Amino acid sequence: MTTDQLLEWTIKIGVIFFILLTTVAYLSYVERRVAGWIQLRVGPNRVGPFGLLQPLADGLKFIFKEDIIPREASKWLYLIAPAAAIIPALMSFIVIPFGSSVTLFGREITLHVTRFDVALLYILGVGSVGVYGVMLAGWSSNNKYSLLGGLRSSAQMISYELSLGASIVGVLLVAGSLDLVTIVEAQGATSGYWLGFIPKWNIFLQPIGFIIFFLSAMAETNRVPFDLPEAEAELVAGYFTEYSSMKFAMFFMSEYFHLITVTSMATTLYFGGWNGPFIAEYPFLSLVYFVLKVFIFIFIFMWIRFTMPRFRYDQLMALGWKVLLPASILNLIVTATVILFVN
Amino acid sequence: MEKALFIIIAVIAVAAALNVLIQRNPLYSALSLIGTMAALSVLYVMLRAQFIAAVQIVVYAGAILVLFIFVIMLLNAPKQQLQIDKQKGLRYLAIPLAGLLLAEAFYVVWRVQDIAMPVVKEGEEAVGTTWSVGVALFTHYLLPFQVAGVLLLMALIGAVVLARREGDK
Amino acid sequence: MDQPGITNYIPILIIFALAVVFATAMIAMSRFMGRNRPTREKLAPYECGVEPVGTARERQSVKFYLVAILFLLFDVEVVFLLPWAVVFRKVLTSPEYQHLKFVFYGGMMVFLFLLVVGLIYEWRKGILDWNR
Amino acid sequence: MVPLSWYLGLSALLFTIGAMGVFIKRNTITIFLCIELMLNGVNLTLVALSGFFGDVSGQLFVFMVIAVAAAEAAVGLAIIISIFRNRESLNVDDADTLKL
Repeated sequence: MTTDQLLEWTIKIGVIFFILLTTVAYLSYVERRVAGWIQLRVGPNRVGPFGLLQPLADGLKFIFKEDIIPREASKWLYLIAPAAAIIPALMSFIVIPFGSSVTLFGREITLHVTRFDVALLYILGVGSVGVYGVMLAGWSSNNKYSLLGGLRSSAQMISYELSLGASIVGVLLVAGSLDLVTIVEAQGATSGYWLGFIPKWNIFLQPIGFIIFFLSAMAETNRVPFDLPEAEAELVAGYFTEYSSMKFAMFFMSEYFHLITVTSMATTLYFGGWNGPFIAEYPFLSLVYFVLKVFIFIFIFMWIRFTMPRFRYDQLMALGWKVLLPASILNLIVTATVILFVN
Repeated sequence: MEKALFIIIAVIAVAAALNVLIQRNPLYSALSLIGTMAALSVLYVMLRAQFIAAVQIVVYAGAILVLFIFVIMLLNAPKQQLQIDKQKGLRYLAIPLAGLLLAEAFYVVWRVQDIAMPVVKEGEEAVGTTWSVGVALFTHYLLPFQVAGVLLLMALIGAVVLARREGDK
Repeated sequence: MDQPGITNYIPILIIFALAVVFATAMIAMSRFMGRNRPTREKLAPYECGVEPVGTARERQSVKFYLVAILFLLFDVEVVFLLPWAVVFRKVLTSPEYQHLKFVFYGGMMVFLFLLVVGLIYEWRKGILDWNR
Repeated sequence: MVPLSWYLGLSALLFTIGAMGVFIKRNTITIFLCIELMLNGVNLTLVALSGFFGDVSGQLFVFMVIAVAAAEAAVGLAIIISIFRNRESLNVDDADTLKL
């Protein structure tokens, strides 16, 4: 390890960090605009042209709001919980490949921070640690809505983590590596096309696996129709009912970070990551393709949010345990058998 | 450089482990143990056991301790009430026993011959990657692997039988 | 750390440090930037404007615990699947392991069978029905 | 390079802390946590020796230990829950009749 390399990592992490924060701020704006568009309303349009400065106004308002610690809360846990939610949410981005490599300032720069042997397992691990923020927030507030929201949310997250992990195993069987960069490269143009024009993306090999992954990812991120933990009508705001000011913003942000993580994972694992036409000639296009694919997914998530009704809690748990988990195991067995006989 | 990292991580691991003993509330003890698990996982990476390091985080920090904290939160046990301690003597036995154990361990450690880590050549599958663990699991360790499957099934049945109320069928 | 693959893990430490600093800064910001005029009502637990009744620290349903226990055991089984999935395809193609082809396949099928038996047991016992 | 003895020393220390906890603590759940700590101390030894000898066996042992720890935590906590239901206490001294 050289100082050069350390500097490169630090700069890359800093840049990605900055871009992510901006993206998250604007996702909250985009989400409200999409909501307005779908429900024939206007959405935020007062602050700046088209309301583009709305996230800035929201941020300032968050900072200057009163910070309340409820009387009967466990003070330390109450303070630590938002940090426990946001730290794991930030950590998974370093292994996601945003693009192939570009030449900048006369040296070749790969568009991912790092790659290692167990990258996918690392993302799963960091994601499973994220459940602590929810549990601690719900418990430490000493509020009935918070506690019930926290319990429901953590039970939901751990249930769907299983089907998420099991659906990924199907991709691993095809790709044969836990390293995300290797998985993306295996889906690239160098491995050829089917029938001359269909790219070798994993979605065509694992359609059922993808559907399981997609549903589990939606439930993992607590989005409608799986947003039981914060079902407004019954639980106020779920596990962060008592939170205010920046601490509320931290939970909000970590949910958006998770959204970006799962959509990037869907892109990387099933839709060829940064692959697309002409990336050999213009490497910068790879970054464009990646961002485009991720945003299509984010849009689909938002679309579903504003068109679907909410599940009942028992339906939610039944879907996870009785449908998605057995389906992913079945998918696994079929995939392994096909590979055994085709290879 | 590497030694400095080891010392920092070791101090974190030991401090978190001691905190498990110091805290009176089991919730804080369990949270503190997460620190030890994470520190150990860093050490595993330094020892090149990459796969095991990730499994440590996924299973220990992400599942076992989640279960512990769930139970602590669900039971909401009342504060430890005053009661006659039946085995107070054990407490005083702990310190000398710990001293003995440590002395014994450090005698062994002191006698350990220092060897260098084997160097892995370029292009060769290193020990500790997913590949090496996966191959070993299905060649030399096939029987333990199947036994682990049976063990997990038994644990599943046992836990459900124990935890369900007598009333519901 | 002389091995090339291992240094690639260092960015995890960097981003962890950065995330901790960021989270601390945000918590500190909300503590010191905003105004702070607590009143008794403001600090009471929120119960839709009604006077709070009792405490939230009560014993909860055992269902949540059963979900966590099932998750733990199945999570370990999924972790066992991962190294198999990674090596499976390469094992089938490499001549070195050709004779072990069916060991890799059959071994995992037995393991998956045990997993499915566990799942069916839970199902029949009604653990997976949230309503009961 | 960190010498092998440092790893072994740290693992002995962690094991001892865990063993002390089993003696000192009276809360069943904390005792359980200390047992996990002891297991982890031993795991570090296994991984360290595996790394220094370049043999993957030690890591496979750790994999098995983790699986056993998971099974043990599941069954153990189920026992603790059913004892707590009958005795309203988490103290180990109240669980001395070999039945629920």
